[in-house]
Amino acid sequence: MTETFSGDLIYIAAFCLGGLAFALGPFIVVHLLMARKTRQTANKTGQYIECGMEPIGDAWIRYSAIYYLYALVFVAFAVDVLYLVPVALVYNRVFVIRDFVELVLFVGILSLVIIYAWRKGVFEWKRR
Amino acid sequence: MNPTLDQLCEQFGRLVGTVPVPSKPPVPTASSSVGPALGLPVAASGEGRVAGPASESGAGLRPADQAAKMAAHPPPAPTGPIQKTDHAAKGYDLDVTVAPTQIVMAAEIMDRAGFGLDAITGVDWLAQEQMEVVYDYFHPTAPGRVAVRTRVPRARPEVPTIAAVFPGANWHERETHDFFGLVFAGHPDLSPFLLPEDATFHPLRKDYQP
Amino acid sequence: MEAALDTSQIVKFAKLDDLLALSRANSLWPLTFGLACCAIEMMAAGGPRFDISRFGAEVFRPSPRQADVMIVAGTVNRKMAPAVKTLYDQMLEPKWVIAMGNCAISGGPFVFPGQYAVVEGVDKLFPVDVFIPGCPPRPEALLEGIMALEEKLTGKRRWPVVKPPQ
Amino acid sequence: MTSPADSAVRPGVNETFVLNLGPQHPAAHGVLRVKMTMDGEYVMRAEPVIGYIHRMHEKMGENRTWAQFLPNTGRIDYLSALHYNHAYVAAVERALKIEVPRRAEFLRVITSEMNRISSHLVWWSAYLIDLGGLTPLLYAFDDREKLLDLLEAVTGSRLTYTYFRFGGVYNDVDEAFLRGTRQFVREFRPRLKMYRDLVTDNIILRKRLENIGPISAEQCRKYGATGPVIRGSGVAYDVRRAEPYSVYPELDFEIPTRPEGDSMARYLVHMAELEQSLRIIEQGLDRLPDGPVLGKVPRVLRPPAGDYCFAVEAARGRFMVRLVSDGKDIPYRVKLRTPSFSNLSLFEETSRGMILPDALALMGSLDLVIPDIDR
Repeated sequence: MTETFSGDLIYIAAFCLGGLAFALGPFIVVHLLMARKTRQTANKTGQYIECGMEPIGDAWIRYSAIYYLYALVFVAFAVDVLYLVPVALVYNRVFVIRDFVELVLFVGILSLVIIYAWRKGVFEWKRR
Repeated sequence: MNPTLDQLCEQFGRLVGTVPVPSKPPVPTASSSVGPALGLPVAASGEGRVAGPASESGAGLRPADQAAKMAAHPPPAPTGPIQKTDHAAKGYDLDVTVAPTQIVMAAEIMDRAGFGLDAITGVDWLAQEQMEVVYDYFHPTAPGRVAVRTRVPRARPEVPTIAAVFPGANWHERETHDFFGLVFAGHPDLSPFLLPEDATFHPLRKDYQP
Repeated sequence: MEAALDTSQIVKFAKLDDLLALSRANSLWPLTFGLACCAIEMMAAGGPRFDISRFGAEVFRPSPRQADVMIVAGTVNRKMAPAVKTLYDQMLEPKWVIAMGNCAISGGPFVFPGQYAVVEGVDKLFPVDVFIPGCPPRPEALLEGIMALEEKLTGKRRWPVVKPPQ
Repeated sequence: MTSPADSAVRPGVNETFVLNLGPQHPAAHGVLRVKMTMDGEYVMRAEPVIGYIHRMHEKMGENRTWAQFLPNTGRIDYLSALHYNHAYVAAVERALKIEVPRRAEFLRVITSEMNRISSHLVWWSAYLIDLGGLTPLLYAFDDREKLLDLLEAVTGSRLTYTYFRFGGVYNDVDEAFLRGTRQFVREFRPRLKMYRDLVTDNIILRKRLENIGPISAEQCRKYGATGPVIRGSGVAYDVRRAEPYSVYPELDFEIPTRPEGDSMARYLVHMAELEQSLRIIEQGLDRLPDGPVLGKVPRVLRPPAGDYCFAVEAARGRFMVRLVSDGKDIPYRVKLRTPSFSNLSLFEETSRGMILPDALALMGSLDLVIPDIDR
């Protein structure tokens, strides 16, 4: 029992390491390959707006909540797709009408987000 | 609403008639040379740049009454404040010289007649110690091009703004101020326009040293 | 035992830098920095006939953060100079500059005694790698400029240089 | 970091912020900077700041002889360089009363209209890139290259032409140019139909442009906006008809106008002008007379003292040159009245209250060339 148990641990460790490597890998590779000497670092990171002009005013201001709502609609559907990926893998192995109904129910409930956002006028960027 | 040149001459005549035009070369008293008594420059057919139909139909477009007055008057000596010029020779039909204070009234006459502002040109006459400002007007639906000009002393180049009558003049005046230092009294914002924000020089003046 | 496999055709050893230089040379992402007439010729180079994508350079990035080469196509004047300098600073290393057109090289037709507005040459603001003369230079000249930049990067020239007939 | 000077901080409502549609921006068509005071996505005040590509054309006019200023005219609005050549050359001819042979006049009209087509094609591709469509550029530039080959064979350059001379044109056209132009006109018409099916009738474009940025005819007159902007608002003002020049009175073509005055109207006016230019080119080719292409011109040009204007219908609108001469061989003052300068001046008033993408759609429909504004 113990070796099967340690076998599973190896699996989990492998996946964690893979995830970590996938996340930190680019930083390491870039650090190795980037050009050492450089010609110009006057105010390289000093300015975040890239149109060549000094930004006017402060960025820390209260702007309308619609930006936030817009982002929420995106997050809702990102999670929605997240759950649909494993379903898609096993969906057509053996077809049972129940799976289809569950799927429609799941997507239907999540599409209520769109109706809510539509009613609240998020898509027309109404000014309040 | 389309004005004929003669109606414009009337209105400018009344306008100019009120205040004798100060500077310009010795101008005969306003009353004598104003109004329709002006001889019409003959739209000489042959002399137009393109022989043949082009200038004929060009003249045909002019108001019919002008064709009627084809009396062979020699073009008047360029002294009167209001002259009708031949479009084929000069590029505009009416040339009016007004005092700097009457610019806004002239602009209102043009606005009522339905003209649009074409350009504001500054000319720096260094030799005569004067600056000339020429306002060009075109009409979107009727033929006729009018040039209203005025002269201001170079020491104190000051002209009232017509941004209230023609909002489009706002930018033209800012640009003329940039190049010549002409102050348009009453202009909302005469800051440098085509020149860098901190520019204090006026490059198109004849005595400009880089 | 079949004959010993001659691996020199299959395996080539190169320094990592050469490999990097080759990959950078073949994917130069230009910064859309069209100022004046040369910008239209730069667009024509991006068009179907001259097809700058044969050199991997058709991805015109508007943001300096994502661009490799800044093609200064047009006149830089004194009011614009600080903005051009800021954009150059914001580009990530390794970066290069192509000065396209006489205006970017030396102020071009707008240099005369008493001129008050044009910066006479972009190399007064930052180092320039390739100069492309012309007013405006033809799109082929821009492609030749990109090939010259590639040669500067990898040391090898992709196509034989076309010699004018003697 | 201070909050923006003119930020309207109303209690309980979001603060406004100032967005720099800076000199370096894909939709700026060059180096136009627009300081947009924004309330969320809505534009409260869009103030264009220009001068980033001011190249002193008018100052150069005052220290070059009359002939040396010719190459400058091709670099003011490089997309319709031949119209600008025409205005300057014809203004000096008007001052010196130089006769231009009829064949040269016809060549001027034919090449100018070809230049108008190439300018509208660049406008069309740049405008659709602003709206998000990237492929029309490839179609438009494909046709434009054919046009540029023809013009290059005659004028010698692709973009900044200096083809017109005082008294005529630089060199005569040969048989290959005439055959090539007829072939181009024949092949371009079906392409125009394809553009219409692909883009003009596209529902996305309709939704993006219809009743966006309405401009009234009165507003055009007040700001002096001309060209497709005033024709899009229902006024048939075209310098070729209002102040006829060259041989335009002999050619019959309509002035396309649209009553609505929104961005879609300006778009449709542009597309209709392409067809009219094709008609003019065809008529010009049919009636091209024989004869010299350069009239008699005095050795040294000294126009009599005075001021002369000449206006032409450039691709973007009314371009007028006002020359002031004091009898010397160097102009005393050259004033260039460019269409984009006035067309842009009504952007601030029209874009108030629009959302940002619509303001960009409006700016694209004004067909701006920034060196034309800054000169």
